Amino acid sequence: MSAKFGILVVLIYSIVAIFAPFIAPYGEREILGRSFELWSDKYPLGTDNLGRDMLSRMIFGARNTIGLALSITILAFLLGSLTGMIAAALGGWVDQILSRIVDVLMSIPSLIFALLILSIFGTSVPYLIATITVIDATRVFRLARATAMNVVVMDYVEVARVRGEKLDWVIRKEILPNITAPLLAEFGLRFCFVFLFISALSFLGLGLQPPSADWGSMVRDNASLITFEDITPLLPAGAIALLTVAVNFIVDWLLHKSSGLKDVS
Amino acid sequence: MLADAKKNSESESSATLLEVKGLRIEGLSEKGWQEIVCGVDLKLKRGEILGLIGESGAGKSTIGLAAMGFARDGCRITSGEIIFDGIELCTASEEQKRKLRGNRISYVAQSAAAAFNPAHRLLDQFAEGPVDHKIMSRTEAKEKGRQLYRSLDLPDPDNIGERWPHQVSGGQLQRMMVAMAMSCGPDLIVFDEPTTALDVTTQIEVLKTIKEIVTARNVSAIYITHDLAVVAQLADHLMVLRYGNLIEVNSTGQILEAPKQEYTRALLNARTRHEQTTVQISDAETLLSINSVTAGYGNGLDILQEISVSVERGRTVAVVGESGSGKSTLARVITGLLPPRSGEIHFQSESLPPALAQRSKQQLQKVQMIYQLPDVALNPRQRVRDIVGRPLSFYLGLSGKKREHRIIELLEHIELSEHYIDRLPDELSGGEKQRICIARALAAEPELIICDEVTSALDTIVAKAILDLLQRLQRELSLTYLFISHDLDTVASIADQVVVLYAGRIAEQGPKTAVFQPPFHPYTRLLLSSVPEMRQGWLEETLSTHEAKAGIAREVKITERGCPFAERCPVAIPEICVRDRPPLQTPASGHVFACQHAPEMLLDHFA
Amino acid sequence: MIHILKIVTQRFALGLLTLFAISLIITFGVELLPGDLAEAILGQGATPETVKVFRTELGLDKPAHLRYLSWLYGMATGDMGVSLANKREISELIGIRLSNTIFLGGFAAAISIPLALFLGILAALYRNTLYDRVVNTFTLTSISFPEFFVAYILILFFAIKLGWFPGISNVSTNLSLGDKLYRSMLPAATLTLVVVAHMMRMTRAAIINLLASPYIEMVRLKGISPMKIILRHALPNALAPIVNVVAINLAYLVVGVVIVEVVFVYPGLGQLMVDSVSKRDIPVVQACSMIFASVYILLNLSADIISIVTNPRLLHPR
Amino acid sequence: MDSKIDHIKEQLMSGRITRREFAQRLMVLGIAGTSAGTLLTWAEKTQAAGKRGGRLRAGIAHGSTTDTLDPATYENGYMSKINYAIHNHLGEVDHTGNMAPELAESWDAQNGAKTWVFNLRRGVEFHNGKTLDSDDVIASFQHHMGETKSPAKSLLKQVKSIRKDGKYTVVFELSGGNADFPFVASDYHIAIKQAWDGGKISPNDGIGTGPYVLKDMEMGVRFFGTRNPNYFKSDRGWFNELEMLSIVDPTARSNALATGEVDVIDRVDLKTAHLLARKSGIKVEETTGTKHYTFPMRTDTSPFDDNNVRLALKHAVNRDEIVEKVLFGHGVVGNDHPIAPSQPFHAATLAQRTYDPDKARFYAKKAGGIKVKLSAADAAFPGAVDAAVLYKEHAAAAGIEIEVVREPSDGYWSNVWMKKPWGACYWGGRPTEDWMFSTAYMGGASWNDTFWKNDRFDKLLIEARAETNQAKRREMYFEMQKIVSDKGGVVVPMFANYVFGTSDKVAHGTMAGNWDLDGDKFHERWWYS
Repeated sequence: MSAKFGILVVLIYSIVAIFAPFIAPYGEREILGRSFELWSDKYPLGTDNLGRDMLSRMIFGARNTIGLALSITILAFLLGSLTGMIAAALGGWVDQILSRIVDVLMSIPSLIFALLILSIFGTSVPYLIATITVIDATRVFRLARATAMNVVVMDYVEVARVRGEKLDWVIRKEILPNITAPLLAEFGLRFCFVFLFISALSFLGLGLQPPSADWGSMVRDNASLITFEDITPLLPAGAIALLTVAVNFIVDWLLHKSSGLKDVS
Repeated sequence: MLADAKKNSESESSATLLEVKGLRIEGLSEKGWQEIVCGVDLKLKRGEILGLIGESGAGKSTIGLAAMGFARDGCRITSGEIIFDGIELCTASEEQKRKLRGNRISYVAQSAAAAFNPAHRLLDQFAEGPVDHKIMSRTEAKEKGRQLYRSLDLPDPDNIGERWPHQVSGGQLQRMMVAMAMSCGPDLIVFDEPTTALDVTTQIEVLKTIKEIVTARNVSAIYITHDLAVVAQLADHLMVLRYGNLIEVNSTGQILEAPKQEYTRALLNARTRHEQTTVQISDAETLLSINSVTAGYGNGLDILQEISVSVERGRTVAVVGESGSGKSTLARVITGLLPPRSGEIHFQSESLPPALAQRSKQQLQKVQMIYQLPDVALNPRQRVRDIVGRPLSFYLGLSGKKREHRIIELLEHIELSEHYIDRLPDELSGGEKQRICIARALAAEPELIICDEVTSALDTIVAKAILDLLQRLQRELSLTYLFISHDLDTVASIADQVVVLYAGRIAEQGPKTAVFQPPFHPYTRLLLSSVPEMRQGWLEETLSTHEAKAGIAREVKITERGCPFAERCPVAIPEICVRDRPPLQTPASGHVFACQHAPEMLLDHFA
Repeated sequence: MIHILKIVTQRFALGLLTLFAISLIITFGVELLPGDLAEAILGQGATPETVKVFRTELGLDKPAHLRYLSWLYGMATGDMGVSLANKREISELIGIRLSNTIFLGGFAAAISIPLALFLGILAALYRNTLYDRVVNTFTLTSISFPEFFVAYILILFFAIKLGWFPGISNVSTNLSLGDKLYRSMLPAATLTLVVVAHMMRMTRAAIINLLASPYIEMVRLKGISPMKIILRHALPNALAPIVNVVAINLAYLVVGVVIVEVVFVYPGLGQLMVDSVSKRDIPVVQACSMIFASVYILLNLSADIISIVTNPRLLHPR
Repeated sequence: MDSKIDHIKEQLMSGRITRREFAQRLMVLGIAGTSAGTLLTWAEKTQAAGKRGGRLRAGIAHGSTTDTLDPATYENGYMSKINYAIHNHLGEVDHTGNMAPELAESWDAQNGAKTWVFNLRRGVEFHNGKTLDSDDVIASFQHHMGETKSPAKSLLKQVKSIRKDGKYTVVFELSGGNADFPFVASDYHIAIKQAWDGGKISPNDGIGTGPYVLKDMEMGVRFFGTRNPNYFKSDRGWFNELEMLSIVDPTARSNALATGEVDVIDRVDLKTAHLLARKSGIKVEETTGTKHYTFPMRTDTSPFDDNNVRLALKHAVNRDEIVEKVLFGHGVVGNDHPIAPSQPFHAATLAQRTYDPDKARFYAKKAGGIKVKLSAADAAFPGAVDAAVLYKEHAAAAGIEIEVVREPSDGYWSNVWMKKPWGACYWGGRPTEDWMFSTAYMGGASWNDTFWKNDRFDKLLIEARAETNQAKRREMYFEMQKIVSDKGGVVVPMFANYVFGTSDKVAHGTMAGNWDLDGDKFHERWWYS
């Protein structure tokens, strides 16, 4: 049930994200009316501080935010799981070096790390993606390495090694398919942490470039209204929360599906 | 209701303790709920032992657990009655059943290593049941535990309970679990394959304990196993199960002497030793020769010490020994996974580089291996096509139609239809998985196949079929096997040459006929006498022998000097055996054994 | 015991190595940042002359590697140096902030860890029930809101509407413990909401994972009550993964609370570090990052030690 | 006569004379009867409301752990408020924008405003009991001269020498005439501190002559001071205790005020100012001053070296919308020069430039099309990024393409300002026209962020500085404003008000607009009603 709900939500979000220009009543950056207009037929969710249509911003925000979060999460998983598996499969000094590098990166507070990098290189989208990717990849590395360690000791990996298979095969065909479940579970959480990280960065003034709309920055921009009992900031925040819950429902279901059946014997 | 139950138990105290009527249980699989126990009836009187026999998937464990009113996650009891001492367990509340479990009905699991919580001391786990069921105080419970340990001849009974599960050997742990099952003084114990995972020598030790407990304390028991020979030593009645159906019920004697059903006969047959004469090849080429190899892990002890073995083309060399004797280490040395500390390995008179990474593809192709546990030897995410097809494309460069064709051919070799090509390992039975492993090894077109305990995780009937298959393949494809096993029965049926390994050293080595006939090395003798025989009374006889008393219930220990078997040896010469390396003797050509005694002396000893 | 000592020493050495690497990265990272302390402090008011004088005064005219080496020497001899910006002893500067940070982190941990364990255990016990779903959804929702947003919502309800707790927590050293707790209630609650989900999910997962193991089936067949099974049999074995996650979250409570500090005007270490980075006050940044990294390393190390100590296999080898 | 009355009115309001003195002086001037009565009632209202007592708690934006008490490093509003709490200066800007005496009782310009004589007030004591004299003043000035990191150094470059003429007189010799020198000499950096042995001040001692004595301070967190019992202004510094918290986050600031954690906050988040004002017990107030937000272009860089481009861009912005949406109405439109409407020489008759896409298109066409980048960060001014985004949209209507680049707030002043060709900038403004123009518009000035040079302008600037005839001066400044507006490199879309919130228990007189919170002197001037 909850999985169906999750899939439905993700589906709707994807449609909204893909077809944003066709769905949104107004343009992403179009300045239409006065600041903070109330909800009306003309502006279903009112306008933001610059008089842009909130609904349209939300819809385009879906596109930017999901696109950004998805690409960062995917990149982080590529980088993190690959290096994690290499560390587990090769062991020895390769493992030591990779693990120590990750240790170092993880011991630097991530916000500070991002602050440093983004201040040095500027907050263009590629650097934003690269920075968060690296930070996220360290967490993925730990998980991938730990789970891959359990797989590496399996006889079928030994079979492949004794056959004389190269590292690439061992990782791709023997290890990866067997650690997808925990990686997937982490994917769900990481995905939502990316939103949060972007919004935390925009709290420190290092988020996405304006006038592009993204939910994280939208939450930040309107957050102060919440203490005056205005629900505007709840919209983007709620959108993030709903997506997070939905994605995790799906992940939980996938996990349950892949592990649940093994219980029966 | 309660009064009724009480009356029942009084009036029928000598009669039925447990009655199961029309029990049906379903299990959840990918295809939904499916019946795994299809209407089983059973009756158990007080003091009686009932054996439940069948292969895996027969529903034995499910029935055994149902007798406790318990269904595993993903299982459900759909109909039938389970009446334990007048209490209907199917309708009883969870709380009621909880009060019975561990208290009046207890359970002994297959693997004590897995069934003891690694985080608690053994005696605490013993005491937990009686304390939680409010039968006795913690101190009383612990005292009772120590008494039981003492009466079961466990070593250091006063302190062994203070140890952690991992600090106790497998056999002792299994016995302590039997003791734990007795902690509340139950009416019924369910034994779920309690010796299956053990070495033959250890198995005797556990069987002895069970026998003592059950007979001496007049407890009823359900004994679940796939090994008829084992249960024959204990049970009064046997029930043969297959695919959740009852095949045959009868007294043990009747089943052994005059089985009525075909399937029961097959079960009996699988345990009957059949000596097979192998094809004699004259002037056989030496395929593999291992020259005084010494090996070990990290900085630890030498697990293997100066091992020399040679394998001739088309023959089967069996390496025998208990767990810890270094058999699997030998396999790892040959495959290059563990480079030896000293010594050399030649293959077809060519020296094999010690480490895997240094070996060429051709060298790797020539030696293939089949593992003990097909479950972990097959990647659960790969289909049969990929598993079997990979060596074809990797070593032989086959692809497309040719590869597909060859895979089907290999499947035919291992007696599986081509429909199996798209299956995942999870969709295969244990025997089928092992066949796929064989096909994978064959696909590489190797010269030598190392079989590492390939049958010990399988049911007897399935194991026999696998052995038959291996032998057929050897005849048809003139394969060479290095066969590693702890089961002398298996070895006897397949080997040409036998190497008996003890604590990393060769105890005896030679043609099967020479090794399995007197004069015996004392260790060989112990192993042989521990193999259960398909007749009642075997256990008592064996336990009374000299070597069993000395040899069982001990662990394999690697020693720096002397004969490692000395402390278990019934004929050990004090001081000398512990101090000096036993000399190698060759009573006949190709037959070597390491013992202080001369062959003639041993002949006398074991006469 | 010797075994553990060996691991600890080994980890300790690795930790020192990590610290060294971090100090290098941080120094040269900050060095790479455009501008320096002189420009940053003078801000809009910086002219080439004043900046030059300021730099000389600060010693920023010396090459970076020399400054790093002298810092390293000071560190090795236990001298953290003085802040470039206001010449105060860094140890004194950080001391107050660190104790504030640890106080807040400790407070949040004292609420969140027992809460996470409690919720997680219950969720494992009543898995796939309504309770499980509700707790799961709630915690997931709470972590999907940005921290500052959670903070604002808490302020709205508990400070503005109900007036139970102050909206900002300007704790100073001379407050009584009760006052301090009262004033840091909302930031601690915010942090709790942020970290509890992760720990709770891990607790639940680790316990459920173990519930399938044979020894749990064994105790069930011994007729032990479900609650005791989880507390006595599953939990001790699930401790290692749980402790690991707890350690990560504890580290977060110390290291990652910059935003909560900003929102609640809480004088913690994170704020100090962000200020110092933006002002390029390298010695302070160095000292802060050393402390953060040490916290991270020490927490991980203690998690490892707890894993060993709670695992009899490692504690009592055969 | 009127001017004399005004003068003593001011003296009363700025607290230099008491109500009794006020009445006496009225009598001296020969004012009596009804008008005297009216004036006295007025004086009553202005003054008598002052009430001693209480602890004022303020939540102030800015503030950083890296702050120091050294006057040469004051760079943010938090420190400047602390500065005014602890210290005094030679003079202070009053609510009319004029210079009023503070530690200097009076001053005189001689020699074409090249020589300035400051007479110090007698009997003023530092917090540690030492009495102020001319050595202290000289030492305090020298802290910002010569080899120094002080940003005030460039201001004091015009000072050739300082010498004392007795214990209570200090004489400044300037290199050129400057009619506004008292303003310069009262710059907030130049806090008067005690000269210790060796004739130098101890910049970090936290000791001054100001209304509050520093008791406890944690940089970037909290300032705590108690009333200076010997404060020389008997009718100033009403609060017994002063606590100022650094609350950087605007939401946290308004929360603190809303929950009663503080009584005063500065820099109210404009977005929510109207909501905050609605809360009971809270007042949101504003003062109009010299603060303005600009978009300076580097006129030495293509394409901004072309005045057509500059004019096109000046016409391409809808100032009204920016004031409405970025300042939420808390400000007035600018006319592309830095002189505020509240300043005496503001060119009120200069035509206001309006949003005119056609004109913009015309100039853009002349320039051959415009496609530029605009760098902004909220560090430049709050809402700078929004303003830039709005600008972009406005210009788009005139066919001008602006790409908004959000720069990191961190390091904005060192990496973006005066580096990138076009950016956003903040000016707190300067109390005098001369000061403002000399700082940022004179050719070669170190803060000339448009890198603009206009000979006519520079000539007028020098002349006007020494000109003492007010009418002539007005004319000159008028022309300069026109030159900047038509030819300069800066777009000045708005003058921003200082918007702050207080609890309704806090009372005050007419407020000064030179800085936030009553010229940063709220703690000295306000009281609890």
